[in-house]
Amino acid sequence: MSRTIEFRDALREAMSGEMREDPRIFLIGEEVAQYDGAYKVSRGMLEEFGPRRIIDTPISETGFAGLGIGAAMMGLRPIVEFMSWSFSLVAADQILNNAPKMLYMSGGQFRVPIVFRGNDGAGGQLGSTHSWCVESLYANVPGLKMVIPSDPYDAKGLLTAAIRDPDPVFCLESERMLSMTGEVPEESYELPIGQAVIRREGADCTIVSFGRPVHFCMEAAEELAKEGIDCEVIDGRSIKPLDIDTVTASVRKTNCCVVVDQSWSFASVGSEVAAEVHRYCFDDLDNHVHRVHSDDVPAPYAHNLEAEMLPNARKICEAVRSVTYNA
Amino acid sequence: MSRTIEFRDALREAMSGEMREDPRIFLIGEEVAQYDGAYKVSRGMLEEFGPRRIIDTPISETGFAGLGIGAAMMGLRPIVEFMSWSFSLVAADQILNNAPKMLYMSGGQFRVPIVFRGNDGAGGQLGSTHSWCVESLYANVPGLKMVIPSDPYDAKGLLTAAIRDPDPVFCLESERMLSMTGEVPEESYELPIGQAVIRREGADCTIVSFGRPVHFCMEAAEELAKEGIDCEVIDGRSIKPLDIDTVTASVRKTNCCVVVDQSWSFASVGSEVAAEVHRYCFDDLDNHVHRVHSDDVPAPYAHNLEAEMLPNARKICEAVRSVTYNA
Amino acid sequence: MLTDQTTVPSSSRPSTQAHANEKVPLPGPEVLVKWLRDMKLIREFEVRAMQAYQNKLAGGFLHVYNGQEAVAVGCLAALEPHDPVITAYRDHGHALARGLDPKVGMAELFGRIDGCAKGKGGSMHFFDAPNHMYGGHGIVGAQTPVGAGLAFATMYEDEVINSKSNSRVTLCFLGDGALNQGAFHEAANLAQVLGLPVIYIVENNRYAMGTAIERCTSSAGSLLHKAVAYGMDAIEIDGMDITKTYPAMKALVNDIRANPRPAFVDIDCYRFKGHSVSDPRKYRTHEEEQENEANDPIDNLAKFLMSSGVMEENDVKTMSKEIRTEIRAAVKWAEESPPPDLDELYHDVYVDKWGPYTGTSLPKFMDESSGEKA
Amino acid sequence: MLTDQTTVPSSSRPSTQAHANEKVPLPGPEVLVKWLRDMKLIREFEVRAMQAYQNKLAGGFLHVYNGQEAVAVGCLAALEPHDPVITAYRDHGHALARGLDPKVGMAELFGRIDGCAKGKGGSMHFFDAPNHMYGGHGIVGAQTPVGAGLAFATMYEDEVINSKSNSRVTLCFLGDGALNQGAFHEAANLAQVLGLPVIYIVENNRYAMGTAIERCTSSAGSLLHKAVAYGMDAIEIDGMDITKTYPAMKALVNDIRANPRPAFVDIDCYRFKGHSVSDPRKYRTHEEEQENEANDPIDNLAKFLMSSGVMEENDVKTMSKEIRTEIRAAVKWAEESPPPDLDELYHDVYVDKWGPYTGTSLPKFMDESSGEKA
Ligand SMILES: Cc1ncc(C[n+]2csc(CCOP(=O)(O)OP(=O)(O)O)c2C)c(N)n1
Ligand SMILES: Cc1ncc(C[n+]2csc(CCOP(=O)(O)OP(=O)(O)O)c2C)c(N)n1
Ligand SMILES: [Mg+2]
Ligand SMILES: [Mg+2]
Repeated sequence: MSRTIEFRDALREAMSGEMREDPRIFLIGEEVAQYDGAYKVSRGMLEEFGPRRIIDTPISETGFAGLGIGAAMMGLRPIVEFMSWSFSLVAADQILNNAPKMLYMSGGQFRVPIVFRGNDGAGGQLGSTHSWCVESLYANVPGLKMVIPSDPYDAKGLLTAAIRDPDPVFCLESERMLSMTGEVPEESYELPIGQAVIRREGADCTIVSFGRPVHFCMEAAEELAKEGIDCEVIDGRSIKPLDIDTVTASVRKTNCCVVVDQSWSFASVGSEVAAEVHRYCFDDLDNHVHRVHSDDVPAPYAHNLEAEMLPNARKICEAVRSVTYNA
Repeated sequence: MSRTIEFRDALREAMSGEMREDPRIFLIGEEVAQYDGAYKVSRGMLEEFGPRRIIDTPISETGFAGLGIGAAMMGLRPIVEFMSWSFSLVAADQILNNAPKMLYMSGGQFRVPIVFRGNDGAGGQLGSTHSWCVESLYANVPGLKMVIPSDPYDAKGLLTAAIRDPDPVFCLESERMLSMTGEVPEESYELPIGQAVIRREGADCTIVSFGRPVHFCMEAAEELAKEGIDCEVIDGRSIKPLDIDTVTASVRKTNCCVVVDQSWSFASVGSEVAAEVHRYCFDDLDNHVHRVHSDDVPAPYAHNLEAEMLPNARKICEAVRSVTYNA
Repeated sequence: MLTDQTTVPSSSRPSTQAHANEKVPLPGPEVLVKWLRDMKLIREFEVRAMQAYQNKLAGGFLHVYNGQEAVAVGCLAALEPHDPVITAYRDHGHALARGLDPKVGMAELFGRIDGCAKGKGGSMHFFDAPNHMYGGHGIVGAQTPVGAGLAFATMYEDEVINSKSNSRVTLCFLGDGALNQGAFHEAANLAQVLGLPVIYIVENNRYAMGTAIERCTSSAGSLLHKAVAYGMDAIEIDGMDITKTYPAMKALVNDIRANPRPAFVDIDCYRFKGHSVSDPRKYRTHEEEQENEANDPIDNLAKFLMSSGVMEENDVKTMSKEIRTEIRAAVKWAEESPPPDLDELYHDVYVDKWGPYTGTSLPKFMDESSGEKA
Repeated sequence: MLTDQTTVPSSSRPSTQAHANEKVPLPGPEVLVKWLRDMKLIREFEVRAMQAYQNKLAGGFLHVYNGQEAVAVGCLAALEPHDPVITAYRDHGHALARGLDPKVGMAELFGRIDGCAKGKGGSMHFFDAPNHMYGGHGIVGAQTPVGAGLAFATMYEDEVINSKSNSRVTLCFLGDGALNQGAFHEAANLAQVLGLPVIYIVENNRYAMGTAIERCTSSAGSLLHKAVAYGMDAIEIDGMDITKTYPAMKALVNDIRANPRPAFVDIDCYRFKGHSVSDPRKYRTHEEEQENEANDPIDNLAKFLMSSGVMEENDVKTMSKEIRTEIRAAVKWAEESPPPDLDELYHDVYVDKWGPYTGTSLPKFMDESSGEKA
């Protein structure tokens, strides 16, 4: 039985559902317990699971990320919430050096089944320190997996999969989507990590995106349909591992590709997708892969500047028109 | 007048030369003073400049990186040495959030003319925590510049330019090259940041690389010459800004391109170069851009595994043969 | 066997206290009146800012300083104009007390080109070079090593470059919650090892967001132990009564200026409003709030001035009116200031213009003369 | 006015000391003899490791433990077998004292498949799950939050999952230089706030690489203040005389097991060799080294055992011979162990096999049955 709930509720259902099944799972982070979460994602979890499993922390990201890693090495299954991924930089050594490498460094002796989750991307005029898109920064590192849900259904399914996964998984959420509603089954379910989904079928151009910008791609596709350009929109769902096969299969059909990545352009998820599509579809492509990113500048505060910096339907339409121009 | 000196001496000459001219410059880091530098890069500088300008620190990367940033905001010109860039992860917030964004966040009021420098890449069986190639991780971030010298001449010229630059510059050195010798002018000189150099002219295939792997590319080029494949080898010298024009001009001539990047493949400098070459040279390319990276695994300790993981002439030759196969 | 009590009596306080003060007198009446004006101006600025925020004139996060005004005004009054100041994201009070023009601050909140950071910084990132205000920092604790760097630079300029003796003292403010960020501890140790003239002022408003200090910050009875861990001088100061705040800070600043070294201040205060405008404040009782609001630093000084005959009730009223007018004008001025030109996106990324990133070409350095750079 | 002296007498030491010890007796002679054997074995292991390093049998960095053997052996003797242990990169002693077979450790140094981490970790990253040894960590201070996590897990398993009372104590070793990494301070505060049964043992060998502790670690006379800053119990222990090390540690471990909470130990020791094999040690005098070498923890225990009639000089000689033989055998065994198969590169990246990255296709998860994953 499925009903309409918010993105934040879907995240909570994934956590609570798994916690009921598995006593090894706990949630730790700033304000997750008594405050119900800075963004109310963990509302009510303290009452249900108590202070031993829903744990408020000091403002010590290195401390509690590392604590989670140690607990995971002992076989527990921590969910570590970063109020924002923007605050994970102070814990970079723990999340990039320890979590994803412990299994390797120990010759396979110590698994780190941990989930790091929190808000990623522009939250709305939060300025340069608070608007990080960490996907391109962190996805470079082997040993970690990365998922980035774009709606409530995916939020529950991907976070559930992340919690059950034996490896470290980074779950990138978006403050701007937490109140978005959608159909979500009551029972628990998993969406396989590393599998993309086709959001809209189309014959003329493949648009690949991840997380919140997927919605801008859908807008753009509607707009472009009016112009007779029929777009296929792919939601990657996972960034690492990347489901390149779904993308290349689509590009072999459309012969055109635009990748939309909310992070900065240089050495990004977008450049990875572009490079790989060219590799696998070199002879199928009518044009080089076009990319839409945030401008290569720190996030500004001013409303008009931030709006101009971020990817949007207008920019996506322009890119698709350009890539399909002489196709 | 130029003579043959070691890479480490070239780095020191750049620092000492600039420090003699500009009293605002100081060097700070672990073991840089009394110990002469963990790798003897700063040998003798304490005697010449004294303890007020050559400053030993506690093991507090966040602390002294941030100290340097504050000093730079006041108009000083700090050179901050990380014993290894592998240890910069604990300072990620300072070097990625503060240094490159202060100018922007302050609306242009506070410049941060700082240099962060140290060893980058595999040092030889140092294992997964000590073998970071940070270029792909950090180059994603706007506001910083990144240079990566591949010989003593470039080391002095690029570091000199970095010290004189008004923006934050990351200088990536290599422990494995510190003892390499080369011809270096005694007088000071600058190599422009953002300009690549052609190390070897060739007609059949463009090989682009950065830092230490440039030497593997030269080896490979010699090897391939014997097979009648004439390679053009480009040393990027800078990673950010990237001199894509020199690369594309070459590819328009050779119609083939291989990029060799010692960092991991995913969302890397290599994927950026590949994506951009496809963009600008789509109609010139006979084949998709091939990439050579370190394997997508944490750095292992065992000698044979590490050797197999890293880029080398053999892998480069294979890539060039494959990209030029039906050209 | 070991027990908490025997080891660290929970009431224990390092012997620092006693020696804190050279007796510094209060300044003359005109200065005290100015303090009252400054505090009222900060309060009024933020009351209007909150309204503007509700009306969507300002965006992002808005953290107001209500209740802590005596801290910024009292501490900064102890400085010389050229002393550097740096703080966290709850920064309007510090910037204004340091001399920022309210209309320029308001324009920043509205994201306008006339703001102190051209509208690029916002509420959390107030920077003001002319007044030696080094921000406005959004990442908890991240300003503390930077603060050490400011002090390092003052000392380096004076002693190494100009070979005179150190002349400046740096104030680095942080919240009580920031004591739990490693950055602070690295900065404190560095400052002590290098003997830097920086004073770390912990604005102890007893909460980090929704977390009461007892729940997140362990210490043996007194926060001063955090400084003793580094052999750093440390004192406690009352931050709700500026007639106590100023003399204590002034004595400390004088001492540090004369004998350059770091110091630590645990300054007691209370955050009247929520952590940010969106905070429902379920984590504390209404009684607690009322109790503390009864100890309003602005009323405290006003009462003091009236009881000591410096001001009449009417003078205070008039002052309030003037300030209301001034801030209303500031809001109007800010509203009329234009948003930044879109081209501003590509300025200040680097010293030379950078970009734009067009999706079909990499960003490049551009000449200000709008063409690409040679 | 404030002065360092008045504030924090440089000799001051928190009142922790006095109450440290429940009087724990030394164990019987056979245990003492085993300690001597364990310490000698660590010493011999590393002497041979240094030779192997010179002969290029081992690579990377090699940090030896000479002089600090009583710390690992004495502290770990105070544990139960199931108590978790974690340390930094100077880890051979801890791993061996914890029960790692020397030949398996030697194989790790040689980068062979029979090493405790299949040759993937190396000297700095000794892991040994069967003996509850959680590494071997190369980044200074990075093991301290992880250590808090181990203690958290023991408590959580016992109390939350199995609803019995806590049974385990975690030892987290760190160097004196690691006190200057923010990670330690975040971990210490967290451990205290959550009441975790973890003991932070600072192996105070007075140097961080080439930097003497006075030059990089500020503190008011005693490192114990670093713990008092968190209201954490703290004691000093002699790490050069195991007959003093063990009883003090045992008393502390018993106390922590009975009353779960964190504690801090400043354990005095000396690093006989350089920081790593490549260190010329110009930063300290030959006299200082000789003085400390005269206080060799191994000789100290040997003398004690002989003077108390437990061993004859000959027994000690015989023991040394046996150990030399054992380690020589370990070296031979390690040399004969094959290097890891190249396919090992792609195992342990994730729980499922990953890769290889061929340069012409992205890595993928592979079935152990060598085909790609469905
Ligand atoms: C590293 C980091 N983690 C978390 C946050 C989110 N955050 C912003 S303010 C705050 C509470 C800070 O409390 P305190 O230091 O006492 O300052 P106050 O708000 O009381 O002035 C938190 C958790 C942040 N900005 N940076
Ligand atoms: C974050 C970080 N910075 C620097 C280093 C390089 N480094 C390795 S050991 C060491 C000195 C550590 O001294 P101490 O903590 O006292 O341990 P000891 O070597 O004395 O056992 C340094 C600077 C590192 N490994 N990690
Ligand atoms: Mg607070
Ligand atoms: Mg040491």
